[in-house]
Amino acid sequence: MTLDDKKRVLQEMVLHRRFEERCYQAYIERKIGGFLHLYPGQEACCNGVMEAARPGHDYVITGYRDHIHAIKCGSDPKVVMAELYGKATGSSKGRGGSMHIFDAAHRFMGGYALVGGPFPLAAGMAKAIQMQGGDEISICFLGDAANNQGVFHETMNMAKLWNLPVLFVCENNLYGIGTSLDRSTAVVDQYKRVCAYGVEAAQCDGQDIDVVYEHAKVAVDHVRSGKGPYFLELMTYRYRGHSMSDSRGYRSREEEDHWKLRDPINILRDKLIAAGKLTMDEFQQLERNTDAYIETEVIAFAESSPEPDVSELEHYVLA
Amino acid sequence: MTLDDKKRVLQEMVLHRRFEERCYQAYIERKIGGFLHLYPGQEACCNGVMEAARPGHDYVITGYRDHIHAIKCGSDPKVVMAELYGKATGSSKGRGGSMHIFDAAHRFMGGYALVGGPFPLAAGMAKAIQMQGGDEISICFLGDAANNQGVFHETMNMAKLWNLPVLFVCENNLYGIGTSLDRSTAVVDQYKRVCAYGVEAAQCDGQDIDVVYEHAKVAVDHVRSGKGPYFLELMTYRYRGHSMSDSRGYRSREEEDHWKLRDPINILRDKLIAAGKLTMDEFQQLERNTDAYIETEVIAFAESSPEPDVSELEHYVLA
Amino acid sequence: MAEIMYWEALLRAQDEEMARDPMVICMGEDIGVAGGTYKATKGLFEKYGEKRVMDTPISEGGFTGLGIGASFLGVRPVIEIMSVNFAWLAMDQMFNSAAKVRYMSGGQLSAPCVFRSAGGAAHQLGAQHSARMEKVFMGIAGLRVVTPSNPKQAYGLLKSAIRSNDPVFINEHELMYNMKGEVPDSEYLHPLEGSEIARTGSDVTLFGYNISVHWCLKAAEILQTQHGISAEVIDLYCLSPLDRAGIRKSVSKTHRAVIAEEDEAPVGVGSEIIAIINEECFFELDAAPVRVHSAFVPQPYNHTLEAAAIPDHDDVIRAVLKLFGKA
Amino acid sequence: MAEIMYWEALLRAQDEEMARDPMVICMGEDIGVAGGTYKATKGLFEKYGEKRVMDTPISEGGFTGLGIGASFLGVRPVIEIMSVNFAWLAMDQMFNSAAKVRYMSGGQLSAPCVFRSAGGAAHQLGAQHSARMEKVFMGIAGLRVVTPSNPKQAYGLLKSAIRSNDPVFINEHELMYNMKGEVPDSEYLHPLEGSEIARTGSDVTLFGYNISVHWCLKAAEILQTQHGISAEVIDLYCLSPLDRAGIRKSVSKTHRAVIAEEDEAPVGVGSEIIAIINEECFFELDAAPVRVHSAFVPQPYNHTLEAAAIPDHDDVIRAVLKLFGKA
Ligand SMILES: Cc1ncc(C[n+]2csc(CCOP(=O)(O)OP(=O)(O)O)c2C)c(N)n1
Ligand SMILES: Cc1ncc(C[n+]2csc(CCOP(=O)(O)OP(=O)(O)O)c2C)c(N)n1
Ligand SMILES: [Mg+2]
Ligand SMILES: [Mg+2]
Repeated sequence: MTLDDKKRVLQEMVLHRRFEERCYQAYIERKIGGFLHLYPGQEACCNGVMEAARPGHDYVITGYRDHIHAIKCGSDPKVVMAELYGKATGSSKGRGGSMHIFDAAHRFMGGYALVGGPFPLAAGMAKAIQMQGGDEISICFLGDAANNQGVFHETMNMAKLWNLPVLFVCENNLYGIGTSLDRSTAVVDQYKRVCAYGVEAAQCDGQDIDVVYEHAKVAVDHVRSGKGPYFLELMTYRYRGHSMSDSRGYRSREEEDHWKLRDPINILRDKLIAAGKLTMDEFQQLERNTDAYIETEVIAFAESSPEPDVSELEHYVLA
Repeated sequence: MTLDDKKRVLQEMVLHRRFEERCYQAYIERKIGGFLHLYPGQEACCNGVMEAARPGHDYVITGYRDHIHAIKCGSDPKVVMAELYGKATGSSKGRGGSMHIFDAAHRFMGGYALVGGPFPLAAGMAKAIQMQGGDEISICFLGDAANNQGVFHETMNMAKLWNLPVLFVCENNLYGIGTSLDRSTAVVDQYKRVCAYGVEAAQCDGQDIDVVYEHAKVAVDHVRSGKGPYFLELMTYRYRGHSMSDSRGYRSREEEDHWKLRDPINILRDKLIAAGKLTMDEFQQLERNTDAYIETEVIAFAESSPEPDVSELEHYVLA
Repeated sequence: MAEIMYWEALLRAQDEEMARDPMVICMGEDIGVAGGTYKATKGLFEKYGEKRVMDTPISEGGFTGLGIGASFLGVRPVIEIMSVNFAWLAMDQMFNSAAKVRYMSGGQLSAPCVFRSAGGAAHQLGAQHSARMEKVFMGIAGLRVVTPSNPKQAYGLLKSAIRSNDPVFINEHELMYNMKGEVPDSEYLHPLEGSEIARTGSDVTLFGYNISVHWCLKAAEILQTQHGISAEVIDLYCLSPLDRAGIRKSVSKTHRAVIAEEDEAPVGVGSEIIAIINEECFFELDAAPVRVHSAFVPQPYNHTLEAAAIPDHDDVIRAVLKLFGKA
Repeated sequence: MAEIMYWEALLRAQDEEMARDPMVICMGEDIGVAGGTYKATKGLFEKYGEKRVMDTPISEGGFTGLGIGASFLGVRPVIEIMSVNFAWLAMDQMFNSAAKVRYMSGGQLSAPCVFRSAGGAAHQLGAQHSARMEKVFMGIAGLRVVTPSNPKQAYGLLKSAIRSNDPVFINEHELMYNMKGEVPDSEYLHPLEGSEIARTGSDVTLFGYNISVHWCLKAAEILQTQHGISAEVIDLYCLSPLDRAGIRKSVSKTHRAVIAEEDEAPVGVGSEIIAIINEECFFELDAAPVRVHSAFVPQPYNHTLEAAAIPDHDDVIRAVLKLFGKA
């Protein structure tokens, strides 16, 4: 990534952070309902990987923690927020909600709420790509605890067996809800688990976007060049609870503080400042601008958008 | 195993072989219905492992290819055959059939028809043993292709995580019905797949009972001494088709002939003859006696037993 | 009798049974250290330790099967499936192993385990987290299905389920864990079969279970006070086997029936009850029994759409009024 | 019109569709090199190669999900679940992914895939291999369910299912693959919705689907010749959405109904049809509709017990005679 790229990505990451924090507020105000899973702390994962891939061209799929993945693929934040508000202008016309953002035009193939569900779907998209002969790849972002689902095993085996162009990105934030990895998983290094399938794999820091990008580049090239699936484990941390009802009693404040010292936005910001590409003032201005944009454009759009028409309740069930 | 032990086991294996061949005949005569999966070729697997374990004391569970495992645990061949005939005197009172032999008194916890189903059940029995503090172990015999089920993955992880006293025996006969292992599985050496869970594992020849026994001894000792789960892969071959409707078009006659040269009964027989413990005449006499026993006792019992009472159709549904 | 919450009733039942019988264990995702998503196992980890209060990996098929296997040897696991939506992943084990093992072993083995799960639409959880699935469990021979509508039932049914030698599925509801109700101070075992007359009446029978009992009770109140219609409310806390005699008895008296279910209609509780009414007392009916149920759509996220998809007491009232030619 | 077998009809449909559209593929256990357990894919591996005729590992959840994911991008997979008993393992993907994706994406995505599976009790396959599960599939919004009762339907429904933009579950039957019947020589697409009058009659309507259509036809024949009762037989080849108009029309004419299903009764096809009849034409009924169904037991292995558990045309006849006060 050039310094210009990095500056752009920093702007995006700030948007991603502020967008999620604004969701938090809107949830408290009961503008957003259902389950809400936020991304702060993990921004370098999605951004680092997608910088190495081709957003809007490659197919991306993930779990319920999906707002930022959609936006990174090209979704308009306004449309994503409108979906969280359940509005007719939302990406899923208000039917999906936070856990089910979709944007087929930007090849963001959705957020799914069943842990592990996207594994085989991602492999299936790769199968379609393989049949259709395109140069896209299929990218599946999921958490660490999802790897304990049976479909993880079944999918890894098939992906390797059929040499499918699929990249599995494991955003390892050390917990599945309130259960730490070592209490649910015999081999805690997730990238080691795919030895059972002969799938290429690596593990790296998920907080420094340069590190993520370098590893993702290798992974993406591997997959795109027809060498088959790849499993990339990124070590990261979510700052907030698993979802809104979580009081985080299962982890220590020391642990949380430790990880905040490795904040992905601060790491990138400080590098850009050190490189003379950014000043602290500019950064603070960026944050203010971002907040203003979210308020005046994103939230305003969501607030002012119409509710879906109740007479259309039964639309979109069958073709 | 002493030479006496080996001679006894040879007798058992001949019974196991002839029992299954007689089932084949009974199936053709339509005395046995449903699906019938036979064991010839694989006898050293069950016998070798169970000689190293404690039949009737340790808990055993398996798939649909289950007659011999039941008999080895202590089931009366008569009662097993009666079950295949669907008689009221059968092990499951005629309700189970070939795929569902059970003998709780001998701790043979059943044959199950869903591929992979017994994996977590076996781990669960081990959990019960662990809670109850006994010195039993739980032994799960399944095929190679069963390892592609999601519950394999889920079970291995839990078994290791909770250090359960369970031995997984993989009878690798190279095929799942008509699909060879390399066409369904990315990593064909099955024992290598459990690296993903840190489960202790080994692979060995499954035709020479001495080899099986030596490896099983290590495995059983490991599990019984509280060191956690173990995965033992035995390389073997089934002579007949997967079930009765299988014409074996997916494998070559050369391959079949090659494996018949490594017949587990012949290997043991020849060793005993070489050791002066047996003559060929004695062996042939043993075969004849076995056939006579099967005919006059086992088949006669099954034939003469009564059908279940239709008025009892709804028994055994609830307690 | 103390007033406690539904989740407290479940917790008390589990705690008492664990104290009574060392073979009773709890299993599920986040039930231990975290105390359970709906608090039904709160504090049990500290009290009984990790061997008996097991936080499981996210492996519904695997840990359900593991619990079933343990039950073969006399362990009595209470297996929590965090949300019934995840139960599809465990059904092979629940149905093919637990429900069938007694039959196919000719009575030799049994699987005395309890499956607890939160079903039903909570607020705006969307298509993949709002399923009602009781109808699937009701169709399986060898499995008991109960669904408590109040804390007393929650307490008494869970205790009975733990002591039952059959596998029992307990269908709970995410919106009901904080509901308060009286629970006997002394130990109480609720029968696993039967039904309860939640309110007596003479003009029409309203059948409900779990959350829909409350719609029925509210509807009955309004029907009485505002429309002079006397509705009997039957609480079908046991969905398998259904209480045919109880169903017949009430309909023979009222000659009219409305069945309220949160689930979408096809092949559901409502259709089964209509079939039973037809079989048991067709000629005593003054009108066709009516089902009140959800729209046949995946659950929408938007709150207005969601409310439109799911019935409530108003829909029950409307159905009754229509039955009496008043709407 | 050539007489071909049911499996040949399925094979012809798949072959034609694969030849027509390079995005049509087949997936399943032993469907390729081995040609399929019931031969429905025989020869396709040789003709279309391993990329389009995929032998899968024994990973029902995984390969079903993989097929669904491929369908998001326009591939049209025909996913064979060897026996419907194994479908529990794949339902999370079928229902939570395939059936809901259109709705929860607000119409952006669709899952145009076909699930084929053999349901029903064959001869003595026992408790874990004899399930009828159509009732489970019928309860899922977003999924179409069809069940061919003869080779023509098998051919025409499979072709239509492959071209449908909705996920379609095709419920086949192990005992029917070798049934012979006429199939049009030229291409034929069967409608995915509706029902068929398999025999006209005036005294009673017999509802059947898949194998039970044949019990009904045989019963109708005997009822006519031996008892002078004229039975209409309705073939419900489409189980979701059920043809309410067709059901009403026939019952309005005959005023009596018997529903024959191989499945055990609770929350089944029979109960749903009774509910629909009650809703559609209750006051036109001369008697309560009757369900003919299996005993509520896991399927026993023994042939006598098995026969006692499963209904056949005799049970249909008995039910009709009882309806007419003749038994
Ligand atoms: C099949 C299934 N089981 C359980 C859940 C409940 N659940 C939602 S998220 C979650 C934890 C997932 O953790 P991980 O995969 O590490 O992702 P993270 O939330 O940490 O990003 C669980 C157990 C679910 N949604 N689906
Ligand atoms: C869940 C499930 N899927 C598929 C089947 C059909 N089936 C029965 S046996 C079998 C092959 C199993 O092969 P393997 O595990 O190697 O055991 P083997 O028969 O070779 O001993 C298959 C696919 C089944 N019974 N259950
Ligand atoms: Mg995590
Ligand atoms: Mg095999």
